[in-house]
Amino acid sequence: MIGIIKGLIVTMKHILKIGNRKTVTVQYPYERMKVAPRFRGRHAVDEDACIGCGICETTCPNSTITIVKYGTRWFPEFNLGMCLFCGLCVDACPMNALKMTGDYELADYSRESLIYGPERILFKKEVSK
Amino acid sequence: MNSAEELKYLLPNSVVSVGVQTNKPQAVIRKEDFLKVAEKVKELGYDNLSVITGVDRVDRIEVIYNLFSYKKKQNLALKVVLDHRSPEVDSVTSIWKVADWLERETYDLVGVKFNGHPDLKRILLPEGWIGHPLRKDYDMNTEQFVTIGEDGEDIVSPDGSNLLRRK
Amino acid sequence: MITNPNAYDLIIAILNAIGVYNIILGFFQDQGMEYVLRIIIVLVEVAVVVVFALVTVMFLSWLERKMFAVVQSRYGPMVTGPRGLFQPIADGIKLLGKEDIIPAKADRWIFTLAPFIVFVSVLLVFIPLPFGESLILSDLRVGLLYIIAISAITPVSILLAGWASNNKYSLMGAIRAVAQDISYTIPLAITAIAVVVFVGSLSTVDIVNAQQGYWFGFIPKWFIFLQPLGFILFLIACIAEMGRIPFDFQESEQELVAGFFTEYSGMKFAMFFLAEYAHLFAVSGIIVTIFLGGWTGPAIPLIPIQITSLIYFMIKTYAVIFFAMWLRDTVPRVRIDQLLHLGWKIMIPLALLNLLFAAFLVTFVVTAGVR
Amino acid sequence: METETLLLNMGPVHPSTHGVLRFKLRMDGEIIRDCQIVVGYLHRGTEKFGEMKTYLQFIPYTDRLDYIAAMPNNYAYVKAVEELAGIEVPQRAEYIRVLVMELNRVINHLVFMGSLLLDLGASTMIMYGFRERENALQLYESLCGARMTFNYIRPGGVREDLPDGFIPKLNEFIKDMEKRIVDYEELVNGNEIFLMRMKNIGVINAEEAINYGMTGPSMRGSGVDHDIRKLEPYSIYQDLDFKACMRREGDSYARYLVRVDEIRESLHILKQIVDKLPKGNTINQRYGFAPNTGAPSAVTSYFPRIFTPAEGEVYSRIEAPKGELGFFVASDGTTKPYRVKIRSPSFCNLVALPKMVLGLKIPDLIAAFGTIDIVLGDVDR
Repeated sequence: MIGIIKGLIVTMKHILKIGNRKTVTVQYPYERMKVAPRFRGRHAVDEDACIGCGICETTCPNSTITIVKYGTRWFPEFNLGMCLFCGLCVDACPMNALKMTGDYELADYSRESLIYGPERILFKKEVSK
Repeated sequence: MNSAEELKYLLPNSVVSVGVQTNKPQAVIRKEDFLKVAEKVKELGYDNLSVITGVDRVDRIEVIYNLFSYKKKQNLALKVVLDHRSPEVDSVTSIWKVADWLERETYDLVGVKFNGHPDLKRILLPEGWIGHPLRKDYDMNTEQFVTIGEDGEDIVSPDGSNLLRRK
Repeated sequence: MITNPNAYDLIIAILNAIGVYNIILGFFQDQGMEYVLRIIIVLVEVAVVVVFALVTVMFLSWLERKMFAVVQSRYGPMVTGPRGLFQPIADGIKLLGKEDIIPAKADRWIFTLAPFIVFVSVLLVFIPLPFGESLILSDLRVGLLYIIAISAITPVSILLAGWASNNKYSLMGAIRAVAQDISYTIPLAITAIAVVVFVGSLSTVDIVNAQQGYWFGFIPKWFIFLQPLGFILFLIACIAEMGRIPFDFQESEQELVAGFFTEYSGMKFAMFFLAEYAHLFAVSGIIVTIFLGGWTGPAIPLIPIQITSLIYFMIKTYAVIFFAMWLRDTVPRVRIDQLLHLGWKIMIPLALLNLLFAAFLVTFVVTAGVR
Repeated sequence: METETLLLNMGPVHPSTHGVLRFKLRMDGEIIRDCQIVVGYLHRGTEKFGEMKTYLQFIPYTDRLDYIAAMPNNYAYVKAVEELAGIEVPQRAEYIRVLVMELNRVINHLVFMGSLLLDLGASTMIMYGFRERENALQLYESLCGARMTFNYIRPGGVREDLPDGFIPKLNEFIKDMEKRIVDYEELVNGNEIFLMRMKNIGVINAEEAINYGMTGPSMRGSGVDHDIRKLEPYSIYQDLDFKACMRREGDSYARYLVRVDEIRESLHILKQIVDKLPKGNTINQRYGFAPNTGAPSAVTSYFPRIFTPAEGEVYSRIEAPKGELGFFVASDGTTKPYRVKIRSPSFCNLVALPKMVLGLKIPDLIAAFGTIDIVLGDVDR
């Protein structure tokens, strides 16, 4: 009986929010948590730095990356449906052109739309003067 | 004298050779004497069977038993070399109970037959799976489909014709 | 014999006060159909109770989720309506839209019938429940006996549901529910009898009336003070009767998937759901009536007693419901055999002892004081 | 009286089998007469992947074995590779590794407590466990960018150094956890219903526990005082002060208490690491760049693409939160392992379950099963 009463007191403390027992969840999607700077989400490729060497392609454990022609140059294309988000491609990139953004809402309606071609992942680094 | 050499000293006829498995002593055992050696090893105090690994070396199949003694705090690895066409070795289920599942797993994935195992059937893959995946000659390109039969047991078929079939 | 006023009398009194009763009565008397008026009034009462029960059920399901959320440092439903208050309605609409599946090997008739029997049997408990001064559908002279008898229907319908589903989990849930109910109705009845010994009547209104007034001017004459052991036993038996954690064997999600309603979906599932919360309210009301003074409380001037008594009753009932939910948030489930052990070997002897104690009190101590 | 037994199929889809596990039970009323466990519904062929991927590429796959506590999986594999190739690891990297692994032990045991209580019908504890777990996961997120599948430990060190503000946040977490454990104990440990459900349920004695291959906290609940961190100290465990938590009873309650104690021990270890954390490289110079500065996603590890350890075999094991986690790696001198064998604690601990539950009831099966603490990803691989 005493044990149950002790437990009841603990839950009552939470009902009354005594001590550090506040509500911790957030109202997603109205509220969002801040992701860490190192978060491994969707990939992004620095348009100027990427040389299309294909090292990321060979490093990828799950055949996520293929090198495709975009305009006049070659860039990686990511099939995020197969991606492990392991970050090995980022480690391997010799030009530091590849990075992973904090974009994590990647759900989509078809497998085809999970293939992120260069048009969706390229970015230009802002040059600070 | 490490534990493998001690075993060699005790059973000179059954232990083929003594070596190391990186940093653990290892003894290669004649497969005919394996059960006898296992019993002796248990007597010596190796009460924990960590893992049974089957390795397909193309021309032969090696089964490696990693043992540990909680009493002596010593490691010992036993290795048996088996024929590639019909790999058979005595089961050690009667000595270490955990061998039950470990042997079933080795049977399932590598195809080693353990004589005297009480219930030697596939464990991770469904009954009726064709081939043993961790063999080097396993055909990775053949697709196999698994469906659930009337009695709840798995049915494996090489084509997908019985998928999503309803009565 | 003088019967206590009930809701029928109240409606007539209200109509009289407005001054329309005689006109209406005259109209019906001219036609020679006085009984039609009686039927209409009764139907109005029934409609009010059914609507009340449904609204209560919705509110309770919201409250339960919200309680759960608060205890677990969450928000709970927030989107539908103010603080998620309309969530139960959204859930109801969703359940209405679900496919109504009847398993191929189920017993179709019994499978369909069972949820309705459960719901009706729970609603029937509302009949002798005094919500306030003269706010009672019918003051049965055997009210308490009637409540215990009616609540014995629920396990039967659960057994029907479990058996008709033709599912092993459902069957096990149903068998557990019956075993549990049989073993807990006995201490429930015996502790209730202990109160009846004091009152000398089975009528719920008489029980409430007996609890009016104060000892020494400040302790209300509630039976909880005369019968503390009886109250605890009754409370435990009631929670078991309701089938809530720690005694929710009929469902016991982690063991039997969903117990007797594993196979139910759509509106039939909703019926079980409704019945569960209506039962929670009804049983809490009974606890309040028997042990916590029912609708009694200090009178407030200028406000009619019917309204104050209703408010007191609701406050007390929701306090009991709050306790049941609070307990659910805290404790794990007992094992079925441990529960039966508790019921037969501990609670029944204690209940009998409590009855003996009550009889002793009535005979030698408070004969004059309470009656 | 002669009664007919009932074949009850529990799972693969059932609320309390922690995933897709199947029990084939032969029941006499509510009493279990025979229990067969069917596994393999989540088999993904991880060992085959090991043969097909390079040494580096296989690390992300190890994350997916025991996804509740992935860091020890990472480490166990990397340790095997390091032993095989004889790679030196800088001290700071070792400290960081032990830090993340002990943090993961706390997480694992929090999830264990939560899911065990949920199995017993008390649904509040899991939310409390997940609330604290969230703080730890955010630490991981800031450390390596992922919350569960870390891919953080590399042969020769770790992927990145600790980010700014990691240690203060960790200290906060440790302080918070120490207070929260008191809450948990008050909520759960003394609860009479909980005791009724746990005591003398699923008893297994020390000798049987060893013979059935149980390891980790499940074994230590049976009075075996063996912890691989003590028996064969790896990494920096010989420098740390901790004890192997042990209980003698061998029942479900003992197994539960061992884990609660282990949370405390792990917090104790974490505090020591925070005090002792040395400065220096986080990766062996041969396998990494000098740290980049500035950019948040600066990469500090660069593993050579042509990595060929000498021919050989190694079996290396560590004390994962669930028990002995071992990797057998055989190399044939190419860039890919010749054979990877995973000795997963969940798989081996599960062997003893039928032995524990014979003659008990379904609720006891749930309770005993909950205290063995398995993850199906780890069982089926």
